[in-house]
Amino acid sequence: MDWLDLGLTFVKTLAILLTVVNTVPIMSWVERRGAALIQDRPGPNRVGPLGLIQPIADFVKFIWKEDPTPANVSGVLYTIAPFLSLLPACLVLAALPVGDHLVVMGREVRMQIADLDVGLLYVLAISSLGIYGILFGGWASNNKFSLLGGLRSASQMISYEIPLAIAATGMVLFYGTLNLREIVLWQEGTLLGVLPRWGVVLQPFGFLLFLIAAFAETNRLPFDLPETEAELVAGYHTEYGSMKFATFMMAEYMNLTTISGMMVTLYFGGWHIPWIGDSQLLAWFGGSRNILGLFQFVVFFTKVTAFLFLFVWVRWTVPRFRFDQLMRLAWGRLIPLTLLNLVVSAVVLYLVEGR
Amino acid sequence: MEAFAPVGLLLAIALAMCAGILGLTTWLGPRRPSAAKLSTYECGAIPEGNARQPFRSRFYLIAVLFLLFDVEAVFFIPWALVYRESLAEGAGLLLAMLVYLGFVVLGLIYVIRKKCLELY
Amino acid sequence: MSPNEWMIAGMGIFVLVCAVAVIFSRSPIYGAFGLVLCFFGMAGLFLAWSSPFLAMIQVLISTGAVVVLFVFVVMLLNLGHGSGGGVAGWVTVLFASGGIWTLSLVLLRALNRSPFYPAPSGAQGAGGLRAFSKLLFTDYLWPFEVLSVFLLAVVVATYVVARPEAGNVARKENR
Amino acid sequence: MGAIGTGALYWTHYIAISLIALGLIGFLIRRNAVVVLMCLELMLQGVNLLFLEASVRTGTPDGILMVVLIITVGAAEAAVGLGIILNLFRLKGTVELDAFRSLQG
Repeated sequence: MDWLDLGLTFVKTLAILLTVVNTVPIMSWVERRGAALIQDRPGPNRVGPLGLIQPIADFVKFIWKEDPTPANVSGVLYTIAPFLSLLPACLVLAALPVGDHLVVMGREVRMQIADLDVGLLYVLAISSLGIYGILFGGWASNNKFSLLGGLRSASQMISYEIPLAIAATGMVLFYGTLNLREIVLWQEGTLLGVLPRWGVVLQPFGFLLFLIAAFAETNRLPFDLPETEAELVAGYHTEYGSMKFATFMMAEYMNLTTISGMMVTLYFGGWHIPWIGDSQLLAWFGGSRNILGLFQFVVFFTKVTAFLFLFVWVRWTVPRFRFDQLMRLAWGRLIPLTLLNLVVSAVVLYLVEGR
Repeated sequence: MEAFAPVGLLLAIALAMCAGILGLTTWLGPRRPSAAKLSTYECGAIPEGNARQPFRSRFYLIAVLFLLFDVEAVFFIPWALVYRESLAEGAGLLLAMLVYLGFVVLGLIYVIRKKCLELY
Repeated sequence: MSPNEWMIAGMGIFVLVCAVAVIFSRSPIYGAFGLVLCFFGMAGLFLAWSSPFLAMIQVLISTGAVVVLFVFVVMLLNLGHGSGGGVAGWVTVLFASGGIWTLSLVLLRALNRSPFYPAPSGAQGAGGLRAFSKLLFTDYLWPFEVLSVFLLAVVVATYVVARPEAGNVARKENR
Repeated sequence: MGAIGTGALYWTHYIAISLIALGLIGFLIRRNAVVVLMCLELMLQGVNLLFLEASVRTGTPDGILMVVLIITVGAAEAAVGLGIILNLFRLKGTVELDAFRSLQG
């Protein structure tokens, strides 16, 4: 690890982290405009053209606002709880493959923060840590509503983590590796000549289950019950003032981007375009790796934005689940279906490839 | 161990970012505490009693069942990794997993039949 | 010393400090938080011993499920504030720590003498995830099957132990 | 990862043994049942570390498999243990272990 490699890794980590951190204000703007579009009203258009400066105005407001710490609150856990949910949201990025590789100063730089050969297991493990921010946040604010909201939100997130893990394992059955970069490389080319070799083509039903579990993991509507205004006075972050509340929101939006990134990597072929292979693209770009890398970066993030808009679109069209419907859907429907999906793919693989 | 060096770097940068946010708010935010602001928020009603009534043990059951089924879900990962190569020597691994899965599904049926997840 | 040994030394001290924090935590919630940090240190130690699969299993199950269960129980039984439980009388403390200190010394001496610790061989790591999976499904297939029966028994046991409707069998008030 | 330096090989089992000792001390000293179970988990972690070191020294993956089994059984043990603590709380309204001295029900 000589100094140039260290410098390049540092720049690469900073670049990917800042890209995802910048999606948070953009996402809040897209969410407001998307909601306005769906409800046929203008949405934020006062601050700057089309309300584009609105997110920055929000950020400044959150920074300058007073941050009241209620009296009988256990100090240490109260202040670090929002950061306990922001840290895992940042750490999950490490395994996300954003592109193939660039050639910088004669060095081949992978467009991925860390090329782990247990990449998928790393993502599952770190995303299971987001629960602590909610639990400690709910508990430390010493408020009946936030305690119950914290418990319900945590039970929802843990119940939907199992189908998420089993659906992802269903895909590992075909890929045969946990390294996210190899998974994306496997998805290049075509299947039976016509369809692209993407995960969604191999297991469309598995993708649907992963999508539902992803909605629940990020507490997005229709799984929004624990933190709704109507039910529990904004659930676990009732007692949180300005910036700490914004940190919870930031963690949620970052989780949204990373889980969309995971869906793109596992099911929609990461940085590939359906029918055109990388070598073909390289020839078109006159053999320069960096332009190809940039192009792959753009392709990856357009797919992620498509998923982000799907999240916003569903949020304003689908009603909210009650808590027991939520639990019954997770334990009664989703887990058996993901197990079924696993068995069916195993049997199909045996019939196709077994002796 | 070398592959996880950038993860440590990312953790350091994320910690610096969190410290920056916390520092910025405590430095810039005004501090004018007043009794109304410091009491717990109960949609305006006066908060009475301790916030800690014991809740029913349904939440405990959910957490335990999550722990047990999470442990079972983890054992699918090594199986899924090795399954495709093992197809060359016949369906041994498939049968092994079907037996394992049978008991997992048995546990799931028990959980659903006993209605221990039907919350209020 | 190679960066690897720095990692082992650093993580080892971090784990021991968190273990002491768990033991002398004033309330169970801070004990659970200390346990989370301790398990993170353990995951770092597993990484330093170049087995990333174990580190991820540790983070996924131990930190992500077991300690969550501890926090759930502490929240459910509202043990959090101020009811730390404290430490037993100083006599027990003296005997406990003295006895265990000598026990660990004897254990260390035995361990250092056993053939298991010859001159330190340049260990080349214990093989990654694939070696583990092949071993699991060839030599250790039988324990793998028994494991699902065992977990089924635990599911039934926890339901019987924590049955919701048996809630007020012997509550303090109505006795 | 290449060969692990000779120095490190001596440290890890010191860390493991002291973890087991600390867990045992906490197990005996503390009064709160939940903290006692946490100390039990600490002892299991010490044992895991010893198994991992053994597997790395002998270069066979058996130790890693043993650690995964220990983590699984430890998780099941914590689940049932906390269930029993829940019932103790229902019975006596407190989790202090001193309240449960009488032998009859």
